[in-house]
Amino acid sequence: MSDASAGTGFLEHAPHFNNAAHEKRAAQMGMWLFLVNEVLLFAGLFTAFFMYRFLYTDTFRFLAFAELDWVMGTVNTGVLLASSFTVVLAVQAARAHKSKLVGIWLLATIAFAGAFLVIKYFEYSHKIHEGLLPGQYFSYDLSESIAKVKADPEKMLHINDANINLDQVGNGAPMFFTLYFFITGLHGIHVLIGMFLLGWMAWRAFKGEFARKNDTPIELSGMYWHLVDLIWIYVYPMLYLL
Amino acid sequence: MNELIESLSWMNDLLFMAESTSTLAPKIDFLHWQVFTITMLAFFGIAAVVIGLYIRYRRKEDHQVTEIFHPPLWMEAAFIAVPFITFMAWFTMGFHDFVWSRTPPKDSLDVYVMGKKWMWKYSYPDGPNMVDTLRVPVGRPVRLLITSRDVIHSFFAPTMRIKQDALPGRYTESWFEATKTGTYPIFCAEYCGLNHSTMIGSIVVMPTREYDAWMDDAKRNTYASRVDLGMTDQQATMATQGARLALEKGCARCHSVDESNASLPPTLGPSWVGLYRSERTLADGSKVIADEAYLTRSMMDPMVELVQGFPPLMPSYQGILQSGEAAALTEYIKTLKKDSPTKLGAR
Amino acid sequence: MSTTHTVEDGFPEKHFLNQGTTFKSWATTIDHKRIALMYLVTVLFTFFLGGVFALLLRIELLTPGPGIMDAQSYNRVFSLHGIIMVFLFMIPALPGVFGNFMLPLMIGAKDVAFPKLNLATYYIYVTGAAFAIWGLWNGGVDTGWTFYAPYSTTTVTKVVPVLIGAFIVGMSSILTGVNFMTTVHTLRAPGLTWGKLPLFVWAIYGTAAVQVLATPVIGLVTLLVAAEAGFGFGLFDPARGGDPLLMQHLFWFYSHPAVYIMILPAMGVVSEVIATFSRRQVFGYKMLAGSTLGISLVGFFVWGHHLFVSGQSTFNAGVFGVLTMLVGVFTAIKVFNWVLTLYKGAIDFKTPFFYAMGFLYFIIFGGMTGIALAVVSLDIHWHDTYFVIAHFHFVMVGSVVMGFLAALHYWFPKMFGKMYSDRWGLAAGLFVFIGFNVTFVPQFLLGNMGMPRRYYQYPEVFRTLNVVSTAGAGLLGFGFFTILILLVVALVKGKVAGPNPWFSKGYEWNTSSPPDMHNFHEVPVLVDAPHAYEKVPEGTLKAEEEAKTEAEGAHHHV
Amino acid sequence: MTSDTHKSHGTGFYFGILLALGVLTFATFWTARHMHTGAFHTPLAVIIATVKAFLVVWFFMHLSDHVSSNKAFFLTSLFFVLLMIGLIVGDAATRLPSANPNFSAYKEMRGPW
Repeated sequence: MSDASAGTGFLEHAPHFNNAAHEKRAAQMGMWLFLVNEVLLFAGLFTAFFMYRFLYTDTFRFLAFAELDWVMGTVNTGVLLASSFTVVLAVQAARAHKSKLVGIWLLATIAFAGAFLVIKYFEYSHKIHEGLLPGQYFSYDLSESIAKVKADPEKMLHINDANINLDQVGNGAPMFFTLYFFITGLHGIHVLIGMFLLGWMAWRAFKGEFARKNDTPIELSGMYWHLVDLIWIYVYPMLYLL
Repeated sequence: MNELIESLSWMNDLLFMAESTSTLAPKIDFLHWQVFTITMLAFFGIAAVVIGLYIRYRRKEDHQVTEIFHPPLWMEAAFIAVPFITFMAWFTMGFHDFVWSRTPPKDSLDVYVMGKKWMWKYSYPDGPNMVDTLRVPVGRPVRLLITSRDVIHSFFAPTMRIKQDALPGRYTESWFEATKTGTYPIFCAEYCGLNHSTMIGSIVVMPTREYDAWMDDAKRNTYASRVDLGMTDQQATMATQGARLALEKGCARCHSVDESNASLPPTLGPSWVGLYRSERTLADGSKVIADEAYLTRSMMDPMVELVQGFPPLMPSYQGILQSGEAAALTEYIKTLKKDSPTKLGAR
Repeated sequence: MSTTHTVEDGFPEKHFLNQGTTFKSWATTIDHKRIALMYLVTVLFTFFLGGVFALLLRIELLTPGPGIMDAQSYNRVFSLHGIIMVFLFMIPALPGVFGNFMLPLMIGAKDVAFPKLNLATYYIYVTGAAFAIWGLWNGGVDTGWTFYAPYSTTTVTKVVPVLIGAFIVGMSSILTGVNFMTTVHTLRAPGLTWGKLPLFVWAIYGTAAVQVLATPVIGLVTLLVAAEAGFGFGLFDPARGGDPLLMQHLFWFYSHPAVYIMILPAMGVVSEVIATFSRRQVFGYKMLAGSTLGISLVGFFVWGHHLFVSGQSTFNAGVFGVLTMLVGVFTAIKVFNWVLTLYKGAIDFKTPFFYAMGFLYFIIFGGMTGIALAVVSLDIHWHDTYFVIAHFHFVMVGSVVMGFLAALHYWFPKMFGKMYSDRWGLAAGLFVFIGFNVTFVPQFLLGNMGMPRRYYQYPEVFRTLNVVSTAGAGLLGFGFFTILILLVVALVKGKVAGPNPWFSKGYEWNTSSPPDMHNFHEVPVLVDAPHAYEKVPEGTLKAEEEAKTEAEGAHHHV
Repeated sequence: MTSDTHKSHGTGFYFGILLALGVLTFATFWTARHMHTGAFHTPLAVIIATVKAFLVVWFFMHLSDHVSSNKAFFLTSLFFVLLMIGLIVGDAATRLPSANPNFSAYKEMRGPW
């Protein structure tokens, strides 16, 4: 065992690694590979979305415009971006071995995540209330919604500009909400997992664990959280804007 | 070429191939023989090399030191090129035949096929409905429009070398031209539940005259044993069913079905007479052939492919027409030809 | 392990098997070798289970009409056979057992990159397997292992627990892939560059990449189908505007590359075995390593060849048809290189070598029939017939199980330090080989005749060939049973193998058999390429070293 | 881990990235809803999302500091995402029209064959 390049040798590491830097490199790589798998997991759903969007173009575009709340979607995007920022600061604090600070930034992140879920809750309950539900549970009268849009010249401006054929709207509407709930639901589960992960890290941080030890756990959970943000960056325009 | 295939037909017996009874079968068999022969040659070649090398280079001592041998470049290139060229040649031939097998000739006889747990139902546009037994004339291309009522089935006629999955709620196509009279099996090749293995039908290939006689007979007499297809009345052929539907659902209010009577005012929608397979110019200037798919789409989504010069008035019949009814209407439209005014459903 | 063997015999006093013999020392071990053995026991059990169901199927098919079971049971049994063999045996078998055991030894590492995760993947796998088997026991499923919608979403059988089991097993597979890829990247011993990696390591690396990239998609599909079956969201339901073909696309996006999860490690094993037993570096190392990566990459582009007659577009059929040919080209490259490795070699025809040659036979026929199936027009006739069954059993049972057996016989002395009887090994191998051919060659012919797969009853014309096939299955089962007895006998009273019974220059033979708990007593420095048996031009320093190691090797001569 | 192994960017830098992300989010929204870009707004939204994703991956996730294999892994995953979406949606676009849901707003599009 050739031991340790200077400067990092004092850190603990598992016996099958040469030194802590070596171990950290492996951990980062493992995490990236895990994230690759997460990307492919969502890609399956994205494929389904694009396939049905291709088949039911007008419906999907109309529903994205008229039935999804762009305000909530945009606010949620902002919330997630901000949470990503606080995680970065936590990682930075961990690198500086300021364990308490790590905990504080992580708590901030969890608060943002909570806000995200609360907004999501309002969005969901509104959809459920209206009957904008997946598959067989869909019970919403689209003709009313179409009439409302037709009556609003400003909205018609967008409809015409986006070339949405209102006569075609209707077929495949339950499918849009199937996909809406699957994509946001799977994403929401990831948010929840992320919250637990960050909560655990925060607990460790307040115990002062990151004052001495290396910052790998924080960095890896941070990467996981960024992935949650990354997925949302695509989900947001896909569902709310296109 | 045909003589060559004929003279090699013993290969089929060697390979236990099903009898070959369609125009597609010799194409597939011929390629199969080539693939088989080359595979066997390759295998015996490789086996001979392996055995030869084993005899020549057996180990003499436990720690024997061997000679260095670097592969020459041509050899590496050959390892890539030979299989690549062979496989691509096979693919090209195969894909050529595949496209051919996917392109039904224009004059083919249409039969609607529906898979249902666990039986096959056939519906002749201007004739009877049949269960399990499909009757076709020899020497005439038959196009199958295949659908399913419940889960995925697969229409498989081994002697015709055709197979096509039946998807619920939509139509897929296949076609064949029988070359021999006789009775041949039909299997379901896609697992569909409990009695999947008994979902067996048969194709009866008849001489043309016999077939015509049978068809005339079938048109005249309604079969007592006729079973509800879920597409039509028990008593009606698809076209007469379509004619009735055209009146019931109000199609004929806007679409002319009879142009022989010049005293009638022009209709709101395009005339149905001579519509089938004609080229339509759409509102956006593009052109489309009015085939089954187009007609069905126009019933369900009339505004998407609106014909030039007509007002956007027609409502969607989505949910109003069952899929079988749409097929019946389509068949009715197909009977309306310019030169021969139909007796059916005149206003 | 009996302790009568002495260090002088070449049997180490302390090794990973006797460092702690309590149940807890096994259940909580993070040693890759022990985890590998736990995998070995588990996959042998699932293989046995799947094999029993296969025999039941073959017995049922002896007669054209109903035999020992009714149609519903038959449908469940073939689903059981498929699900157990694919998800619980084939996918974890080679990476889980031999990947785990050999990968660190071959790259001169003390363990895999994440030992705790490694143990976790084993338990996740066991949990998933338990879930699936529980579901299969409690009513079972009758969908086949492919779970095609809308049949799987409307069947009355309980698909949900089985799907969740498959999802969990998939997670285990992903994490194994993550672990192995990281291991290869970060834990190679000093001197071991990418250009010198043993081909088995390349194969495991290619496999791991497929596991990471493809498995999440099957995870998603199982979840979606389960949700669909449970709640009717209509994602694949044509009545609600869904597209059943989408399910097939997503399913095969995983399940075709999954074939390469199974076959690539077997190819790696064969590369090692052929090199050792002909005392040559594999011919065309770069081509073999390159074609491994080529297969794992191109393996992703070919899934559509399962959908040629399903209603997929003709255009897509063409694209997938061409791309499928490329897999054939890569496989052909491998076959040529393996064969030419024998050239100017020093061939020793031992049991592992027999299995490697058996593998070659099966991959030639399995591969060539695969190419034939990918020729689009031929697939019209063969799709979903017994021809396909025979083809993928040639590849998945013939090749993969031959690879598995080659690995088992090749590394058995390394894993347990004991040697089995080579004569009995060859005899058992012959049983398996002949039994396999008698089972599956008639199935090619049945496919030619047009017998569709998953048939409970069949027309009388198919009878003779089915009877032959069943007889072969009996012989095959007998062969496997012989191997089991052979190896158990060897385990109990086999001779001491010594560290390097095959006089191999593969890296894993550098340590004692069975290996030490920490694999190596000191960090190995790997200068020569693995399997460097060849004469080196005279006068170089390397040649002298070579001679020295030769002399040392002679010490271990049994 | 001491700072010498990492390029340390500082809070200000990260805040800058956050601002850029916010601006880009607004840009997606604006181009999609108010700029009347017509058919172009779909690719535009994808491009903007990709730029945002790049910022997050490269700076927030520190991919820029990581070994090149990590970069390769991530790029590979994106390649496979495109492959999957492309070939599957491509199938829907080129298959026999009647093999698609017959009430989809789907116009006949034929492939080269």
